[in-house]
Amino acid sequence: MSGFPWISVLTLVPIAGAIVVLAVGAASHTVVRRTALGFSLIALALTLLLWYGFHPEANGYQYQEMHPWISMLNANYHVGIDGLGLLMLLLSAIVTPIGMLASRQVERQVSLYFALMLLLQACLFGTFTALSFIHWFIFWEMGLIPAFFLVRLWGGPKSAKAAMQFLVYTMVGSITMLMSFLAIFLATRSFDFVDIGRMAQSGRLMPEIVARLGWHLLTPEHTAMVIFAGVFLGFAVKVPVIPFHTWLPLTYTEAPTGTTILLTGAMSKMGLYGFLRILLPCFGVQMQHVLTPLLWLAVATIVLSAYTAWAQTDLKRMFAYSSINHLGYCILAIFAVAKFTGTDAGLMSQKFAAMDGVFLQMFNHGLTAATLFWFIAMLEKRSGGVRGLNDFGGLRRVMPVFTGLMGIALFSSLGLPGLNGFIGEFLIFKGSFPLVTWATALSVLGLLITAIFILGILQRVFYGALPEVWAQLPDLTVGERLSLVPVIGLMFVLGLYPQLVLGVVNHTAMQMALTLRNF
Amino acid sequence: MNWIVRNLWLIPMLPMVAAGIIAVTKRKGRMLAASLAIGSMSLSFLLSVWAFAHVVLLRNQGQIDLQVWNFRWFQFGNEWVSLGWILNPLTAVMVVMVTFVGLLIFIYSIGYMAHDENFTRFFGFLALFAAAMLGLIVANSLLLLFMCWEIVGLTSYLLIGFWYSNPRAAAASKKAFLTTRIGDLPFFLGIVWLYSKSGTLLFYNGGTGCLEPMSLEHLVAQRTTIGMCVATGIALLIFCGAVGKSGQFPLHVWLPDAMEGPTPVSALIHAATMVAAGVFLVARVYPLMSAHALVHGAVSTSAALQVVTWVGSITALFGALIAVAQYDIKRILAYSTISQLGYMMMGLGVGGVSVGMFHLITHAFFKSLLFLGAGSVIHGCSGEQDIRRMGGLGKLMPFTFATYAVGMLALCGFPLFFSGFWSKDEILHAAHVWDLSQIPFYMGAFAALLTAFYMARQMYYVFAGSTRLEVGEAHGDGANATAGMEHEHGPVPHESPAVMTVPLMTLAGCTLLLGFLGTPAWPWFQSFLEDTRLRVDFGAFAREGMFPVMISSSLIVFLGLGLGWWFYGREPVDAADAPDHLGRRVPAIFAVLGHAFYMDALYDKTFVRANIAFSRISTWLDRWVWNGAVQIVRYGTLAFAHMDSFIDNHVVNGAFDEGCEGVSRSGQILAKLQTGRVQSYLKVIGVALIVFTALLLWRANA
Amino acid sequence: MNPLTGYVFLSALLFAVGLAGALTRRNAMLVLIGIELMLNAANLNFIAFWRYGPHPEALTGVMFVIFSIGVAAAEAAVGLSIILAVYRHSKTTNLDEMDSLKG
Amino acid sequence: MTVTFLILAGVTIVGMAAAMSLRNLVHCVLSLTLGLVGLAGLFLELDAQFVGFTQILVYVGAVAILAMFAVMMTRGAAQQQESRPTSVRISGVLIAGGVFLVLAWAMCHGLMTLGAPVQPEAEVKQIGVALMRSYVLPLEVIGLLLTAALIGAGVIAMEEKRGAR
Repeated sequence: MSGFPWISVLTLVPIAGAIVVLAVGAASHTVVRRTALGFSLIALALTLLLWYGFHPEANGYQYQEMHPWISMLNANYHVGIDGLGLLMLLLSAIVTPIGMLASRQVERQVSLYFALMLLLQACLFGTFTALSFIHWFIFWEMGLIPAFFLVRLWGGPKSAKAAMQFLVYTMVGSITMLMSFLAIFLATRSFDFVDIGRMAQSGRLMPEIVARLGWHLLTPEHTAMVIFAGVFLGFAVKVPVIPFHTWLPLTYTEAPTGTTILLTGAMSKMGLYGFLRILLPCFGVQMQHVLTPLLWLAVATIVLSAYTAWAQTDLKRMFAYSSINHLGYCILAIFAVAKFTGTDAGLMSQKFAAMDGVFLQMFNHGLTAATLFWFIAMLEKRSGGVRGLNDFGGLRRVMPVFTGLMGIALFSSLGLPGLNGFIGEFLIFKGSFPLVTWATALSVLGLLITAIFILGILQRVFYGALPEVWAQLPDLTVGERLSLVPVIGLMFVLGLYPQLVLGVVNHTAMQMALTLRNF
Repeated sequence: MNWIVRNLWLIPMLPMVAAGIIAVTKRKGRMLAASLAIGSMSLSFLLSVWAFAHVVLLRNQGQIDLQVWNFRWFQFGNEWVSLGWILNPLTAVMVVMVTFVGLLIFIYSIGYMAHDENFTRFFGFLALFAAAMLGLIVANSLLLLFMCWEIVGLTSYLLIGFWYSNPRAAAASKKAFLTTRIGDLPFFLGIVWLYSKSGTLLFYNGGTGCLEPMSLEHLVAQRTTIGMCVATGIALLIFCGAVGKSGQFPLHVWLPDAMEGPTPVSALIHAATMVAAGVFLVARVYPLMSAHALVHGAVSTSAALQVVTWVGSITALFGALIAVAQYDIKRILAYSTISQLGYMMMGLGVGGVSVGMFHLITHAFFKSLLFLGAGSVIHGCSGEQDIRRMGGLGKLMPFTFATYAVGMLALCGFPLFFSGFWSKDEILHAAHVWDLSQIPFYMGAFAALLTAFYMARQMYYVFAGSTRLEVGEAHGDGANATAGMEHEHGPVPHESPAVMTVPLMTLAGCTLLLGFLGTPAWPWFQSFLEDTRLRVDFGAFAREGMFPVMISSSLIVFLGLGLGWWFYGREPVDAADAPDHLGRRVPAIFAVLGHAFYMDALYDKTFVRANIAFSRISTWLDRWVWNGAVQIVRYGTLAFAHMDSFIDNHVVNGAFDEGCEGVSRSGQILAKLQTGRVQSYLKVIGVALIVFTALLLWRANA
Repeated sequence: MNPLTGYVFLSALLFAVGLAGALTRRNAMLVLIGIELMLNAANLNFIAFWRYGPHPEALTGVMFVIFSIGVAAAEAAVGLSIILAVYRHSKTTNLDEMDSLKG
Repeated sequence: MTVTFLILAGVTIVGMAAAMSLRNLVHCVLSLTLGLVGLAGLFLELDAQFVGFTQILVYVGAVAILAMFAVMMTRGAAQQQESRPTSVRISGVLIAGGVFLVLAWAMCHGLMTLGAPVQPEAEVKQIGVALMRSYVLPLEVIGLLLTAALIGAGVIAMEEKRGAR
C-alpha cells in the first residue's frame, strides 16, 4: 500500500466541500447544488478508487494510517478499512448524492443545507474508517450535529420534537456506550478496537476489567454484562432495535426527504457497523449469555416493525418502519453468528453465510431505502408535499415510468429474486436457520408482512381509479430518469451478480466469523 | 457436452431479452412488442424441440439422459453457490409444452388484446413470464428454481392486475401474490433447511446433488426434534410452496380471483403453466418426496407423498364441488383448474411422476383451450362473463363452439378419443391400486362425475338455447379490455378473428392426439419420463383392474353428462335471471357451493382479521408501550429536571440568595459592630471567652 | 479551701476588675492600666501554681512571670508613648473619639 | 489561708478596684501603685522573692512612674472626661463579672486537691542559672524586645513636627 493518506483525504473532501459550499453560498441555488453534488461525486470517485485498489484476499486493515494523538489517553489517530469499512464507505458515497438529488425542495438557506449534508458525509466516512475508539466516537457523535440541524431547520411541522428526540435518544445511547468504553479503557489502557478485540478473544478483557475496576457489588459476570449493556444500548438505539426505535419513525417522517435518505441509507448502518466491529468481536461471550432475549428482540424487531409498517398511512413513516424491519434481519444474523463458538466446519459455513448476508443486506437496504425515499421526494415535489397512502390512486395511468421504476425499488425492498434485496436475505436466512432455527422461522413472517404492505402501497397509490386532483401529475423528467438509471441498474446488477460485492467483502466476513471461534 | 445442454439457458433468455427490450419500448411500438415476444417464443420453441429431440435421441440410444450444466454464481465463506440447468425428460416435456402453449397464447393475445392501450406492456409481461417459467423448468438448482418461481409470481401479479384501474383487479393481484407467498415462505425455509443439511441446492451434480442418493440417504438418516425424518420435513415445506402456487386446498382462494386478469393470462398462467409449476416442483423433487421409501426400500408411500395425495384428492373434490355452482364462465374454469391440479397432485402421490405429469401436459392443452375458448366467447359477447346472460352461442360462434366442446369432453374425460380420458383414467387407476386407502379413489371418481356435470351445465348455459345477452351492456371484468371492441363489432355475439380461432383449433387438435401418447397399451410418455422399456401391449388393459376402472370411469362420465342434460339440457335456460335448475332443488347446498364454502369469508374473518388486528396491536405497542416507556423515561427525566430546577431556583438559588442577603445583612450588622471602638471589640472577646469557656466546661462536665 | 484556691480566686477577681476597667473607662490610659492589671492577674496565677504545683523545682512559673513582666514593661512603654502621640495628634485620650478603625 | 494573705489580697483588690474606678487619673495611678505593691507582697508571700522584687522594681518603679508622666503630659485631655452612659458601664461590668464567674467555675472545677506543698527553692542563683541555661534564648529575645520597645516608644512619642514631614 502506498503511503498516500487516502482515507484522510477522503474524509477531508466533503469537509472541504462544505467550506466551499458555504463560501459560494451567495451564488444561485443551482450553483450551490451543483457544487455540493460535485464534491459528493468526487468522494464517490475516490471511494471507487479505493475499491479498485483494495485487495480482497488480504488479512487485516488496508490503507492504514496511524499517528500518535493523545498520548495521555493512549489514543491514536488510527484509520483503515477492511471489506466492511470499504462497503460502508461506498454506500455512504452512493447515498449522499442521492440525498442531494432528492433535496430539490429545499429552498431556504440552501448553502447551509448542503454544507451540513457534506459534513454528515464526512462524519460517516470518519466513523466507518476509524479504528480507535476516541477518534471513532468523535465522528459518531459529530454526525449527530449536522443531522440534528438538518432535521430541525428543514424538517416538517413537528421537526422540533423529532430533532430533539433523535438527538437525545441517540445521545443517551452514546453516553452509555462512552461509559462502557471508559470502563474498558481504564482496565486495558487501550482504545484501539483491534487491541480490545484481541484481548476479548483471548479471554483477558473481562477479567482485567473486573480486576482493575472491582465493582464489588457485582459479580464479574454482571460487571461484564453491565459494560456490554452500555455498548449494546448505544448501537441498538442507532440501528434501531425494538424497543429502542421510537425516535426513528418521527425523525424519518419529519426530516426533509434528502436527509432521511442519508439517515436511513447510511447513518442507520453506523449502528450495525458498531455491532459488527465492536460488539461481536469484544462482547461475544456476553451476547451468548443473553442470546435468547436478544433473539426475541431481533424477532420482535422484524415482525412488529413489519406489522406496524402495514398499519401506517404515511409513506415515509411506512418506509421508516420497513427500514427497521430490514435491518432486523441483520440483527438476527449477527445474533445467530454469536450463538456458537468453536470451529465446526458446518457451523462455520453457516456463519460465513450469515455474515456475508449481513454485509449484503446492509448495502442493499441502504441502496433500496435511499431509492424509495428518493421516489417519495419526487412524488412530494409533484404533489406539493402530499404523501399519504390514501391520498393517491391510479397514478400508474399518469406516471407509468415513475410507477415502473418505483415498482422495481419496491420489489427490491420486498426481496424479489433478481433484484438486490434477495441474496442478502437468502444468505441471512440460510446462515441463521441452522443456528437459531425457531427465531429464523418466526422471522419469515416479516417477509410476508413486508410483501403485504408493499403490495398495499402499489395497490393504493398506483392501482385503482385516478382521482381528478392528480390527473395532471407529470411523469419523470429526462433528467430524473437518467439519474435513476444507475441506481436501478445497480439493483439489477447486484441481484444478478452479487459476487461483485461478495468478492470484496467475503474475506472480511470470514475473518469476522473466525474471530468468534476463539472465545 | 452437447451444445443444446450448454445453451439451454437460451430458452428462457430469449424471452427475457425480448421482455427487456419491450420494457423500454414506447407505448406505440405495438407491432415491435408483439413480434419480439412471439419471435423469441418461437425461437425458444424451436430450441425446446431441439432439446426434446436430443433427449429422445439419447433415450433411444440408451445413453444416460440426465445432463446438467452447472456454474458458480457467488461465493460465501469458502463455498460457492452454484446454479445450473438440467436437461432430462421432465425438462424436455415441460419446455416443449410451455413454449408451444405459450406461443399459441401469445398469438391469440394479438387478437384478444388488440384494442388495449397497454398492448405493449402486456407482451412485455408475457415475455417476462415465459422467461421465468422456462427458467423454472430448466433450473438445476432449487435456488434458481425458487428465484424464477418468485418472478413467475411477480408476473402473475402484474398480469392479474393488468387492468389496474379496476380496483377488483388490483385487489385480486395482491391476493394472488400474497396467498402464493404464504406458501412460498415455508418453501423458502425448506430450501434453507435443505441447503444447511445437504450443503448444496443443485439437484444433480454428478453424485453430489441434493436429489442424488448420497444426499438423500443423509437426509433420511437424520431426525428432527419431533421425530420426523428430515427429508420428510423438508419435502413438506417445499410442498407448501406447491400448494400455494398450484392452488391446492387451503391456499386455493387466489386462483378464482385471478380471473380478473385478461383471459390469455388466465389461459397461460392460471391454467396451463404457472399453476402447474407446483405440480412440476413436486415432480422435480420427487426423489426427495419419496426419499423415505426410496432409501428404505419400503413398499409404503413416504409420508410426504401421502400428504400430497390427500391434499390433492381433497382439492380435486373441493374444486369440482364449487365449480358446480358458479356462474362466471372463467370462475367455473378456475375451480375446474383447481380440481384438476388436485388430480395431478393425487396422481403424483399415488402413481408417481409420470402419472401426474401426463395429466399436467394434457390438462395444459385442454384447459388452455377451454380458457381461450372462454376468452373467445367473452370477446364475442363484448366482455360478458356471466353464463346466465349467454346462450345460443353455438350457432353464432361455430369454431369456438367446436373447439370448446373438444376441450370440454377432454376435461370430462370422455372415453377413448380425448386426452383427458387417458390421463385421468391413469390417475384413477393408480389411486385404485394405492395400498393405503381407497378414499382418494372415491373422491377422485366423484370429482370426475362432478366435472362432467358442471362442464355439461356450462355448455348448455353458454352454447345451447337462445341468446340472453343484453345488448349494449358490458358486464364483468373484461369490460376494460373489450371496451373498444364494440365500435367495430357491434353488440351482437360474433365469431372471433382467425388470429384467435387458429390457436384454438391447434390446441383442439393436440388435445385429441395427445392422449394416445400415454395409453396403457402404448405408454410412451410414461416410459419416457420413468425410463422404462416401451412396448405395445394391449394386455395392459387387463392388468391390475385397469379395465374395470376404465369402464367405471367412463360410466361416471356418462352419468355426469347425463345429469347435466337432465338438469340443463331438457328444458333450456330461457331467462337470464331465472334461478339455476339445480339451485332450485337444493338451494342450501347450492348457496354454500356458490360461495365456495365461504372460504374467503372465513379467511377474511380469521387470518386477515387476525393479522390486521395484530398490526393494530403492534402499532398500539409502538405508540403506547415502547413509546410509552420512552415517554415515561422522558417525563421522569423531565420531572427530575423540573425538580432539579425547582431546587435550583428555590433551594439552591434561594439559599444562595438568602446567603448573600444574609451575608450582606450580617455585614451591615457586623459593620455596626465594627464600631472602630477598641472596647467594643474587647467586649466581644470577653463574651466569646465566657461562651467558649462555659461550653468547654459544660462539655467536660457532661 | 486550700491556699491555691484563694490565690486563684484572687487572680480571677483581679482579672475581672482589670477587664471591667478596660471595658468601661474611656481614657486610653486607664484602659492600658486595666490591661496591665489583667496581666498581673495572670502573673499571680503563674506564681501560685508554681508554688503549689507538683514541680516547683522546675521554675517554669517564675520564668514565665519574669518574661511577662519584661513584655509588660515594653508594652506599657510603647502603649503610653502611643497615647502620647495620639494625644498630640488629636488632643484627646478619649477612646470613643478614636474610631478611625470603624468599618 | 493566712492573715497575711487576706490583708495583702485586700490591699491589692482595693488598690486595683480604685485604680479602675476613680475619676481622677492621678488618683487612679496612685491606687494602682498601691495595688501593685500589694501584688508584690503576694509574690513574696508565695516564696517568689525575685519576682516580688522585680514586680516592685518594674511596675512600681517604672510603669507607675511612666503612667504618672503620661497623665501629667495629657492633662489637658483629662478635664474632658465625662461619665459614659450607664448601659456601657453595666455591660462592661456584666461581661467582666461573667468572665470572673466562668473563671471561678473553671477553677472550682478544675483544681485538683494538691498534696502538701513543698517549700520550693527559688533562689536567685537558681533563677540566674536557669535564665542563662534553659531560658537563654527567650532572655535574648526579651532583651531585643525591650530595646525595640524603648526605641519605638521614643520614636512614637517624639515631636510630631519632626515625625511627620
